[in-house]
Amino acid sequence: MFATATIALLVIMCLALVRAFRGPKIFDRILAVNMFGTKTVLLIAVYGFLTGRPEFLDLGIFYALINFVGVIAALKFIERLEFYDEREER
Amino acid sequence: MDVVTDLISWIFLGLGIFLGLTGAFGLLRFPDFYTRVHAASISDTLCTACFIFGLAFQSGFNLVTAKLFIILILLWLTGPAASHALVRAAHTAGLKPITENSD
Amino acid sequence: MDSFFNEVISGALGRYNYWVVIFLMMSGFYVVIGSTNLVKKIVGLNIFQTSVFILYISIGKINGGTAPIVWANAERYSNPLPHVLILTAIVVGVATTALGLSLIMRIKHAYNTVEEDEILAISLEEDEDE
Amino acid sequence: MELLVNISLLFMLSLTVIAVVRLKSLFAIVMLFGIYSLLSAMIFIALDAVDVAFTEAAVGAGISTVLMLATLVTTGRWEKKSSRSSFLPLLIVSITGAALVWGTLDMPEYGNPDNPAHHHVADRYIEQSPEEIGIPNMVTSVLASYRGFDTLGEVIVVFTALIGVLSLLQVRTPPSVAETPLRNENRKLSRPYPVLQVVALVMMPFIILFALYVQFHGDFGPGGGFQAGVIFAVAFILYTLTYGLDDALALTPVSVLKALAAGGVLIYGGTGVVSMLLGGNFLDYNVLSSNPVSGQHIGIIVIELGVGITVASVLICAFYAFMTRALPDQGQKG
Repeated sequence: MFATATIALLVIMCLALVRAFRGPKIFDRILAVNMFGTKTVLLIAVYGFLTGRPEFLDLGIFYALINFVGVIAALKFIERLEFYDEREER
Repeated sequence: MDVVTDLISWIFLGLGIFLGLTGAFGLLRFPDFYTRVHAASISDTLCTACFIFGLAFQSGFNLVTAKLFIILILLWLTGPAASHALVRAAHTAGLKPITENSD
Repeated sequence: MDSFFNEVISGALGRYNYWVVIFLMMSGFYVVIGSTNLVKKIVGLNIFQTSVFILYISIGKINGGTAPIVWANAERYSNPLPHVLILTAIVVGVATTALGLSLIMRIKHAYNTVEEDEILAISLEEDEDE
Repeated sequence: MELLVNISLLFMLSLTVIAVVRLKSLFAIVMLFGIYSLLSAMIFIALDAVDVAFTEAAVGAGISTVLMLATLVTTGRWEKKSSRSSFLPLLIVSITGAALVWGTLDMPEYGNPDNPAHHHVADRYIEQSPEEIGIPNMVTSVLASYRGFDTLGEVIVVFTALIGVLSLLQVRTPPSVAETPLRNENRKLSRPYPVLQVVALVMMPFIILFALYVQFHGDFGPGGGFQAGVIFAVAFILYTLTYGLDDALALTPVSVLKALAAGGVLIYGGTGVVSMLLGGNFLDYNVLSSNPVSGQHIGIIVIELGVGITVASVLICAFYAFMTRALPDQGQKG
């Protein structure tokens, strides 16, 4: 059962990664990064159960935190850049 | 007893997988940024909860469950806040949603 | 012939992650020497560095081992030595990255660009003026 | 199953790297670098290196990404089209890569317990460190006790990097007390992200509590001074991002941070000197108490504290220096 969940999470991460590559706007990428981070947290939790040693959830707590700070930082700096242009991000 | 908890956690994990995949496909297939936020953030919240509950039923009552619920609370606090900030930043930056007349 | 192929396959299974790591390392290297933007170079350097970390950690992994924290059910533990080396290397890595990035900020202040060839052109001009 | 996880993570890493090479938008590249760090941290977990995963996520996806983003604000977000041909770099990279792959053919197979890397000192660490040092986390005992010299060197490197950053970039002096009421008035008028400010305020105490837990639980689980220092720094980075640099500087003045950064190194080195005065070698914790094992306990807790203080204050201070450049007038803007 944990194996199925792990595979599903890996698929979801791949899909989020595709969105992060394709953009087109910078906000799409940040959204994809955010979702990717959330799924990484879940993957850590599920992987702990899969290997039978689920005591490393401290890492999951920390990943959730770092992911949030990363997204906030990106938004804060984008706001400052005043460089939002209609150019497609490639 | 074991069968019942296994079944419950199966149901939760299955629901979580379904919601996660829905969100990911929405993120990939929807036409513009605002609809993508909608797909990703709403499914994310419930998907996380389903996964955590499914795992919590497997671990029983111990420190691991407590940590799982800390993760859940943290993700519930940060996820919506991040989505809110993201949409607001996009709106301030002048990103227009696709409307009926825009095409 | 069959035994040769078997050997190749088992050899590849035993080394595939070294090869992926080498690919990552070389991509980082390519970014460092191939692009002219200094910030991108720093990103490339970080990618290179992180792939070296992965190489070390994969050398330390033992099949069937578990994390090197005492555990009643453990059969064997993975090798803790590479973990220690890399843990400190990561923190030193961020310190050097911070130093590099602050140098880039000063370069931007002095030359008003962070493209390597433009900086070179400007400093050549300055040399001729003297 | 573990093989599958490992392979798919490596596959995603390769995809990310290819995207980084091809993209021209530096902002997107830095975001992808954040993903790259998270993924490699996930690989470290899959390869049993939980402590390393902790540090890599903290440093790569957290601090490095934030510092790079701050740099981009001052340097611009687009990479110019390079006039250089990409043929020569590609050639050099391919030749080097081919040579390295050729080198791996002689390497022992991945994961085999009989590999030479797993013997000599590693056996001793695994078998004897729980009795000799008395703490379950072997990584911490090797880091803080067996290889204490090395770690002291690393802490000094981190401290030196702070000196370098501060000599290149100045941290802004916060506005004087006389201006403060006006500033607060301004902030009330245009509060940028009230939701984020509330969330950050709720999270701050828990992050700091978590940092303390990681600091002092490092003997028993993944964690230790380096990781806890970074988590402390993350708490203050979150505060700075949501409330502005001036408030953060009022909370943790730079002079205090500088003193703390030096103080952490002093605590570490001082432990070594104390152990010398008590008749042992430099950084020999056995003499710190009548019982060698409890001496090791005391020594490790003290030096991990020194590491944590130094790392936290160095990273916070460097971040303030970057923010001074990146967001120069945030005090007025709110």
